[in-house]
Amino acid sequence: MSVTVFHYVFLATVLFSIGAYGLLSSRNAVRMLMSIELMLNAANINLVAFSSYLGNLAGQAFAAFTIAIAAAEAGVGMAILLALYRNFRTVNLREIKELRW
Amino acid sequence: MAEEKTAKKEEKVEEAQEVKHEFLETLKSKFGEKILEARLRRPRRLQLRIKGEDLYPVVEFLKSSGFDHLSCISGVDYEDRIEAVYHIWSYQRRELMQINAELPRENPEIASLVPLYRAADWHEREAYDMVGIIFKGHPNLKRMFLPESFQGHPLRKDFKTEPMSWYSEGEAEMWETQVEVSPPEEGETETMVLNIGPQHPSTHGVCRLVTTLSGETVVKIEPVIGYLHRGVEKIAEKRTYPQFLPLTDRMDYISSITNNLAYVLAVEELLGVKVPERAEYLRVILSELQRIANHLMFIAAFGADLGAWTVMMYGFREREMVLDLMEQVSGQRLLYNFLRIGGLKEDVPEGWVENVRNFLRVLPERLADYKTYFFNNEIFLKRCEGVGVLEPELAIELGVTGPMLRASGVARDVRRDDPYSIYDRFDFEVVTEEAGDTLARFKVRFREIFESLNIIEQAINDLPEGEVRSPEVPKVIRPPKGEAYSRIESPKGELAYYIVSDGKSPNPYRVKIRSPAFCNLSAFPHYATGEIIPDMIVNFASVDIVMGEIDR
Amino acid sequence: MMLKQKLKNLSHLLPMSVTFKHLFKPPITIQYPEQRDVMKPRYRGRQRLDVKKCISCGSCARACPNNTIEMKVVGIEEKKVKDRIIKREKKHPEIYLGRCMFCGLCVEACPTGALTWDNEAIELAEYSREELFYPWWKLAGYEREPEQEQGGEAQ
Amino acid sequence: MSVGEQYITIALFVIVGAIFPVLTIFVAGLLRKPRTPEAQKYLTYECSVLPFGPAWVQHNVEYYMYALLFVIFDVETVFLYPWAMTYRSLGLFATVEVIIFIAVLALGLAYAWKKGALEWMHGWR
Amino acid sequence: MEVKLPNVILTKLDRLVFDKARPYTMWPLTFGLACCAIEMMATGCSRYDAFERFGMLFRATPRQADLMIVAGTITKKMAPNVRRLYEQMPEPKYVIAMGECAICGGPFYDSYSVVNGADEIIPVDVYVPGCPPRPETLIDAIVKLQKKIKEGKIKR
Amino acid sequence: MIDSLVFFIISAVVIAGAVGVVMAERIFHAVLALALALLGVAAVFVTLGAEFLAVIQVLVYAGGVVVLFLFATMLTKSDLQLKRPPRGDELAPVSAVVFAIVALFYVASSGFAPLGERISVLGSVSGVGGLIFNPQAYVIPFELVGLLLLAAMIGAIFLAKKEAAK
Amino acid sequence: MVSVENPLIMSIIRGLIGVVAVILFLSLNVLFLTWLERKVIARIHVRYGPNRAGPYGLLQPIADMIKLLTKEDIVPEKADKLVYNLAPMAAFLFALMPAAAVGIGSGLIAADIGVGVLYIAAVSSLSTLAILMAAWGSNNKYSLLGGMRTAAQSLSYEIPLVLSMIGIVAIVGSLSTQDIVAAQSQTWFGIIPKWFIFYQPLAFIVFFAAVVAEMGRIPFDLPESESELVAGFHTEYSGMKFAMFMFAEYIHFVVGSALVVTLFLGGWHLPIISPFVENLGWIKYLVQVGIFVAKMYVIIFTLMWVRGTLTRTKVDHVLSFGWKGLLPLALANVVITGVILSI
Ligand code: SF4
Ligand code: SF4
Ligand code: SF4
Repeated sequence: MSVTVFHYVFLATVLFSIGAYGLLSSRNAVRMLMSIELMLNAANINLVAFSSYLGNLAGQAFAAFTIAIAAAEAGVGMAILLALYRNFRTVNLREIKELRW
Repeated sequence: MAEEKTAKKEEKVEEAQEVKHEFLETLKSKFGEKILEARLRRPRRLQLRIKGEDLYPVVEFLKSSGFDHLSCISGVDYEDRIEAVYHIWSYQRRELMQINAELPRENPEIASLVPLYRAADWHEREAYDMVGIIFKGHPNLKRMFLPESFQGHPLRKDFKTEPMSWYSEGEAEMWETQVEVSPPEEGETETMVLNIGPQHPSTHGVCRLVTTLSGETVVKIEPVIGYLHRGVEKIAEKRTYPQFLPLTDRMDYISSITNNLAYVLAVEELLGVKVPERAEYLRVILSELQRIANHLMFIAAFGADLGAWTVMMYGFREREMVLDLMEQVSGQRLLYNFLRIGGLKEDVPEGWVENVRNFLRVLPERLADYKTYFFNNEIFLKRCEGVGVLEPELAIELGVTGPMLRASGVARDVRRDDPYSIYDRFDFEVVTEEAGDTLARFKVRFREIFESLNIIEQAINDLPEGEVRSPEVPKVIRPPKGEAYSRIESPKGELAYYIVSDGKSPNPYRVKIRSPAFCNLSAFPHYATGEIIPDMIVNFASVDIVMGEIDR
Repeated sequence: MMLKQKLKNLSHLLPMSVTFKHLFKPPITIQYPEQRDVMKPRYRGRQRLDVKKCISCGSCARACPNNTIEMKVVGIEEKKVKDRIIKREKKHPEIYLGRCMFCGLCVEACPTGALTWDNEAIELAEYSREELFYPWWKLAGYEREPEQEQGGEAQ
Repeated sequence: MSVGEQYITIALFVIVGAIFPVLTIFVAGLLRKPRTPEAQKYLTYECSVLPFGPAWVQHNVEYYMYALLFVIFDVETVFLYPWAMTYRSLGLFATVEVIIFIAVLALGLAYAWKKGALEWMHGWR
Repeated sequence: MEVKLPNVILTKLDRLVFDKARPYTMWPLTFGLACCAIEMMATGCSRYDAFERFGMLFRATPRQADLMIVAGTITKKMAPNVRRLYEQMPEPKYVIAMGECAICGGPFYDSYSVVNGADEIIPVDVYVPGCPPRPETLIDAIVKLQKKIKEGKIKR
Repeated sequence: MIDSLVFFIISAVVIAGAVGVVMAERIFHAVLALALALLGVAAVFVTLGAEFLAVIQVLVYAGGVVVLFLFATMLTKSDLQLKRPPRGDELAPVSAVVFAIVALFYVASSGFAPLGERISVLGSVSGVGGLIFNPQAYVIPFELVGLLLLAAMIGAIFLAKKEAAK
Repeated sequence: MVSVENPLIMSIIRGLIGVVAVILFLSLNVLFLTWLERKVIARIHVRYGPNRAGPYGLLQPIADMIKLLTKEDIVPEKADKLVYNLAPMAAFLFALMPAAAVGIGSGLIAADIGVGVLYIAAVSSLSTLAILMAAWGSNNKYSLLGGMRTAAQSLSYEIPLVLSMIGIVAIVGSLSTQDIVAAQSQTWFGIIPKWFIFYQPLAFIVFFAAVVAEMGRIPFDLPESESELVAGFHTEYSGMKFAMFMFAEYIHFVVGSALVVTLFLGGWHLPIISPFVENLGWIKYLVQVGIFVAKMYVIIFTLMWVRGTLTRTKVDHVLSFGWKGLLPLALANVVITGVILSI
């Protein structure tokens, strides 16, 4: 048995589902952001796997862009989170929802 | 500019000799019956005796007429009454006012002076702790050295101490000091209470600083002291006058000669003994050597706090030279016990003066290295410049003395303002810096080393031959009834011993030590808040504290 | 900007030169257990007792601020004073070094110079508190306690 | 084998690097004598006083600012490496691109500088 | 991680190897109480260089220290803290009582707030008389402590 | 054979990390699990020959973003406020979902050919560089990334700045 | 000897040899360094330094190791046990990994991967993680403050460090440390070496400062800011776990100096000598390693000397120096290099 692109896609899917589950199930905003990172990573695995599979580096270039964007997303996300925490003294999004929205 | 000022003051003093009585007269006429007694004890020492309840208006008047430096507050328990004794110095008049306020023993309550002098804060807490005087209106009247749960006030005459104080398990709990942590304030960031000390590399002993941090910014500092409270003032009452002398060494153990000197001067004042010339000169030489040793130690410890162990090593190396000189004279390296009431223990050994001359030659060469090292060191300068600025007005109000005060640009030096021993014969500069920051405090001490060298040189050149111990001193020392307050300029600031003799026993009735570091430390929280932890550490180092003297 | 940075770095070199200079200086360390500093003549290392000179007066014990000295009765001494033989206890000081603060008041108080300082005694550390007790014979430099009656007759 | 030979070594480094400390700490555990129980041994060290107050408290945002700037500039740096490797084949055009890229981020740095995000504490109050 | 070698082997190993190495790396705790601490610092500085020569490095935290030099007066207020520091040091640990205050309270033996000796609260291995002890005397104590460790006389 | 072994080990690490992110009781542990997952993904990239991406992954993600998360955790005290409920009841749905997906893909997998021969993987740094900086390819996205980073920086500083103004 | 032919097993064996060699090299150097550091500092202090354990105190590090090995290991009861125990291991792992891609002679490298220096930068940035873990896991105020500071510091200096290497990478056109050293083998007139310190002086200054900060040594020794935060992030660690942190710190020291030598000081090349030994077989390797180690120790000595001299900086100065001083310099260096090379 050798490793095929299927394996990678499969891994990516599992990763994505776990991320999705985390995003939906958790109340903690930090954990939600982390779940998003997991999902982005799953996407990256796919990109790179197909890039290798198709012998085209474009996938890798895009993965690099994704990483850059993910980093920016995490940075801004955290900043928003800190702002929320400052105002509501909690990072529990449900609580925050009840409080103001 | 500074010289002009002092020259003017010189004149003023001349006047003061005449006017002084006048001031007491004004007091008498103003307060009339309230003044029980007003007299001139000796030049520059005024004494008032009043009832406790009249204190506040009298002191208020004193402050408005120029008595601006609250030197010391002591409580004395005279079995039938308790006296709160205030020593207030006037920088302008250059006179010391001693106020004995009589209080009933059952209910020793007196008005707090904190609204007038912020320096009174810690002094009053100490008096409360030790003698049990209750200061009404004090913002934070807690025990200073002992734990809150301690029973009794040690310096009351009826406080019994065990002959040997064994330590029992139950006691541990009582002496364990708790600190209430204030709940985090609502705000951008919560505060965190960080405990620095008593065991911490940069607390120079066993001082404890309870710091409240917001992030890394210090928002509040609460020094907790008393971890080295050895009850010396109580012990003094159990020792004879000469026997207490070695214990004064153990107060400010970095410059023990100055403590000896202050104590000995006070006893000599009580006895009315005149010290031989040679002994006076040697005392000056020794205490200036001691000042050098102290400042070298300060530089060394300061370096260590900044992470420069090399400086510490060099500082100690240079200090060893002083210690060698001291050891040749006294036979000990740190705690000399060399001064005696009425002179010195013995004359200096042969060749010692030559050694001192040699030292005077070598040290400046070594100090040149220090100069290169410190004043070209960007990192060092950056860390100290503008950090912990202490304004001169605040400094005076907080009772800060010594190099710390001079670093804020106030040229006050007991050696010059209120000369003791024979300091009026020497020509030296009172070193000041304008900035008032940590760097200025460092510089003042650094430059004072050179001034001390200068004084030693003058003293050595004039050193007369002769006796070193006065023959007038009786074998058993039993001074007549009276009080004495001897102020000297220790390397850390104004050091004073207040001794009460009852005229009967060979033991002092009460010894109170006004330690400079105690007051300087009380000023520390006022100028160190609002800066970050590393700044606080250098600020703290620049106070130059010695716990033995603070906790006593 | 660049130039300023460079200049900053240059000024740092001066302190560096100070330490570099020291790097080649011979160490000033006295390697104690092997080498030994010359002791100052006045150094107060440990008390030494000259039994011959001691007149049992107890001044030393009285002068001590720490209550460190105890007078030990070592025998009865007979003395001729004006044709009368006075018997009196012969006492020598014993010092608990663990509580002595080496202040020197005892030596100063001794009228005959029996008690002096041994400026060479610096190896004083012990494994237990008891060993720090110096009975008179140890102070006098004897190996062990001499026979009782010897104390008086010796002179 | 898709993994380059060099990466086997790296993998071995990871494995050995993870095992080595575990092993030494384990051996150290073997060599230790049984300890005597002392009541306060496991207390948190607080300069010798009884520990009080929680340590896990909220800190200042300054730290976050540094981490944020770090991430942003990290990404930037990472994009500069491919350029450094390939500028020969790409020529001046790529260099201009990169300079524009750097300029854009330098703008960000200047903004952060001006806003005091680079100050430790003092710029914030 | 709870596997333990039998004590017999450990003791043998101790005597064979560790007791040879330990005397040279007693790291003292940065811990000064009073006057004696100044002399302790002087002992560590260039003139005597006692600590570095003997392989001793001052550590600020008790977790990394092996040796506690009780240098100074232990007041009753400080006593619980000294005890705690001692307990927070990992074993094996040694204690030197430096100066008469640490031996028995010293000049303050009859004070209301001074503990009469460090051995009332913690076990002490070597006592150094002096007030303060000369650096040589402290070095002597260190040498004697080394001897004691080498001979395996410390049971703790 | 070895190939798949390596792949499965790495996948196990990644998935373990991912599960840790979702399931860990303490947020701090979750962040550490995230670091593990991200490092695993870096290893995945290595097996795919994308070593440049792997390095970026480590540098930006594991070294940067994770630290960002750690700081955020410490700064918001989220750890002490929001512990997860006990795990038992949550593990079940997750494993159900995972198994469902596994089964789904096993069925769907037959359509993919083996990964087969690939392009030369070495030199991927210059390869990616060649693409990014090539005016015919992704120059515009590249500059856009620059702008995006600038925007992110300004936005985040602005958000944090408001706090200080208070 | 089942299948020596199997390339996989061969490469595993080769890899293992590499790992063991690197660990040995590092351990020896670390042990020696701890001794040397104490000696050098002692001489600056005009004293002797350790001289009781073995001749000249050379056995001192070994005695220290043995002691730490048998020390009790205390886990504070309030600590986050998992994180607390993992942190020293992580610290060691992340300190060891960069060493894989540093060569000490031509071909004498454990893993000559294509992304060489970038890999080193990436992996060493992970040690921030270990520090934060230790800080958090100890649940101690000093650790936490110390760890946050350390993390902020190493983050801040990571960027200038990585940026300052770009110039060299652009000149060489490769990320491999082997290629970088090879590019510095030439000389002008046979004596002046073509080292990158002459091509990229600005980068050298930035890199050197950044590397010192990453190593956490004076004047940037916030991690060990003894006079403020007791012992920083490893306040609560004792015994072998503490030893791991120390080990990691000294590995950083060695690897950092080796990196400076590799990138800017011509690695194992020395004018005049190097060409002669080219054909001497295995002696060549000895000489190369000798040259490399000698250069490394020059750097190490300089750093010790600096440590013996300077005071500690304040955390805000450290950070603003990184962001306002080094970062703009590094960016400028990239632009200048880019322009010069492209024209
Ligand atoms: S030296 Fe002082 S303390 Fe010691 S026995 Fe003599 S008088 Fe007592
Ligand atoms: S030693 Fe001196 S003072 Fe003491 S009893 Fe003998 S003679 Fe008297
Ligand atoms: S023994 Fe003497 S020197 Fe030491 S602390 Fe006590 S009083 Fe001070």
